[in-house]
Amino acid sequence: MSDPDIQTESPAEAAPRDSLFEAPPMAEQERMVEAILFASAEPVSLRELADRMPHGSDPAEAVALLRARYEGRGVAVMRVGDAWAIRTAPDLAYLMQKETVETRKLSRAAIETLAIVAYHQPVTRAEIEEIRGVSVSRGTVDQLLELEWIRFGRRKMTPGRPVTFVVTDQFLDHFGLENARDLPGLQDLRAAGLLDNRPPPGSLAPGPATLDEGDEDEAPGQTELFED
Amino acid sequence: MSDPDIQTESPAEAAPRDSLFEAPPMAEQERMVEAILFASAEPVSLRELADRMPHGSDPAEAVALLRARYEGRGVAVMRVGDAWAIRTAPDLAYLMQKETVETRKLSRAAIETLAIVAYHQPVTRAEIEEIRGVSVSRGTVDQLLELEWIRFGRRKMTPGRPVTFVVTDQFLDHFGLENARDLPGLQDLRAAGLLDNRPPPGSLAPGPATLDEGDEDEAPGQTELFED
Amino acid sequence: MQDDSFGNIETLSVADRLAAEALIVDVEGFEGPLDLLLTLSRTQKVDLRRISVLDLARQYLAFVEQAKALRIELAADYLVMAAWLAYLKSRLLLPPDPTEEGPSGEELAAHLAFQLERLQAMRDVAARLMARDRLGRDFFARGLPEGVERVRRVTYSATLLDLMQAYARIRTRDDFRPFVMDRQDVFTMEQALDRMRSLLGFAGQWTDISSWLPEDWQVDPVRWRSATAATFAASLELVKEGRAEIRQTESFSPIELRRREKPRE
Repeated sequence: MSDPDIQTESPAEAAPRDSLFEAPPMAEQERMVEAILFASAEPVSLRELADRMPHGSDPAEAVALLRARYEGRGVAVMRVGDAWAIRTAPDLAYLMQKETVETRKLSRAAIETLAIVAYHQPVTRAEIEEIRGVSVSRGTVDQLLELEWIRFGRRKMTPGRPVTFVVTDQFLDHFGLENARDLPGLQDLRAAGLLDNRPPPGSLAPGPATLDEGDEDEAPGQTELFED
Repeated sequence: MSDPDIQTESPAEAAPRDSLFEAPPMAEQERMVEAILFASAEPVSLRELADRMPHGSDPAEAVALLRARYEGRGVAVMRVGDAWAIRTAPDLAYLMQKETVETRKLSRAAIETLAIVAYHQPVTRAEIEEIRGVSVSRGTVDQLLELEWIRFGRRKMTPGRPVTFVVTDQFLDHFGLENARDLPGLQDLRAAGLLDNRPPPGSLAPGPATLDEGDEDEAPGQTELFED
Repeated sequence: MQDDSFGNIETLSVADRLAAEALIVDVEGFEGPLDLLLTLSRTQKVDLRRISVLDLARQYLAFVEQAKALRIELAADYLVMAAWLAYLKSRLLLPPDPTEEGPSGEELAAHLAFQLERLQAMRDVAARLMARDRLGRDFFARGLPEGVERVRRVTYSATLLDLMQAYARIRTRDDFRPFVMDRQDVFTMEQALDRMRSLLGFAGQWTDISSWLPEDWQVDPVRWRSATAATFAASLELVKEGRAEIRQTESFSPIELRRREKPRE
């Protein structure tokens, strides 16, 4: 909100990068960020902001100023991973019936799987199955992939080099999270050791490996399999 | 900005809609209009705003306040027919374009044609072909015309009254020339070593047709051709 | 056995039977044996870390017995779990055998308690996650987004050096004879046409076109070739215009031209 100070700051900041180009004043950069974020339904990364703004601009600072400006307003500047978006203030949700989109109701299996990916990421399918004690159906993972809430991460450096799953920026955006570290209760879970990868003692505990003969994890599917 | 006020107010908003009902404070109404205009896919009329806002609200005043607040910002509250919308400030429209510039080398045919025009202007297509020893494709001439490096000159007073080509001011600009007469002459070219790779006198110089079979490179390529 | 168990069921009170059936019907709602164990553990109403795994194993085995009694087919993983719990139960009840390798019953029980606690924790955070303000339900994105227009611009680069090299390349081909010099030895079709148009009126008879060449183009072979070609081309042009006729009696014999008395329209 102290624009004048900032304006004197910006030429100095731009100077080392390229003496020929002078970045626009910070107040103007803030306007630019405002226009770009308003125009986009998706979060816009700092990198893309920098690409679209004049050479020498400092989008991070402009975003910070803009965010402060919108404090307490009807829309808010929200961080989503490395990107930024403008979203309506959640307390005004009741005005938005018209905009509300009916989302497909997620199955319990999908919700749990999503939570496990979010809190344990990067996590392999085998690890998800161990935590849930049941094999993960293809449909559950597909649904989450299709929603673009999870995606494939890097392969794990363990035998078989299994693929892992991680949550996406769309996930963060959907649940209004700045980043995956802001997940509710994450610290408590970690402190309680519940996010540790604790292998079963010995090899006697029934692991999901013995269970996953391609059977669906939904209970109805399971019973059907054994019906005749 | 004044969250505490707003929060104490909101339970009142949930109260039944009747004459006893008190409209939310104007700052809150402004927030509401801001959120609705932001999230709506179409411009919103005052009537619709009134329908969606708590009973007793004054959307016209809220819109006016919001509009004033956005004065000079990166986006503006604009009237569209009898409805309202938030739009990018007109002076920032250029941010909604992402320009990617690709630099390509001019084809050999184009640069040769351009050189002939520059040295022999005004010159007809037939003359260019005579000098190059191959026909000049329509695409090559069109490309140079599009680049605005050549343009049509006057027609020649010979049978068929063929059009001529001359170089443009943009051409002079691009190549840093005051006028076409400043082009280095053959003497200069020779002095600069650009003409050194000529065939020894008396040898059977290959005709242009044989030279032009897609050999892309500059002088070195040619010397190779002449070497055996 | 079947009859016996059936008899057993018969002797249960109605309330018990309903309770048992409710549990059985619910089996479809369970997400596997761990989930069932978690549900059963709730009846102990204690912290999951201090749960009695022994009691839990008993409850689970009882459940499986009941399911058998009701002739409910249980999925294999429920039975695997039952077998494992029966084993665990025996390990927990018997005094530890010091010669036996592998984890103790307590360790296995602790891990099972950990698994249950972890599953419960995941359930809890999943619920908290789903209860958050959500995009499209509680907060909203821009309703009228403006797409970013991609403009692709191609610039072509060429330097003065490129230009000069190109020109030098062309001139090299011509063996350095300046272009204007060339023109001195070229008799163009236009020139030939001009000349022939003025002379054609005198050509009432068949005349060898070689006699139409200008005087000073008949000696130098280069100039003669150019003039001959131009004159021939001009002759064809005049024929095309309908102002002259052309003939050649046989290959390599002289080509003759005469004016056409009545020009074609």
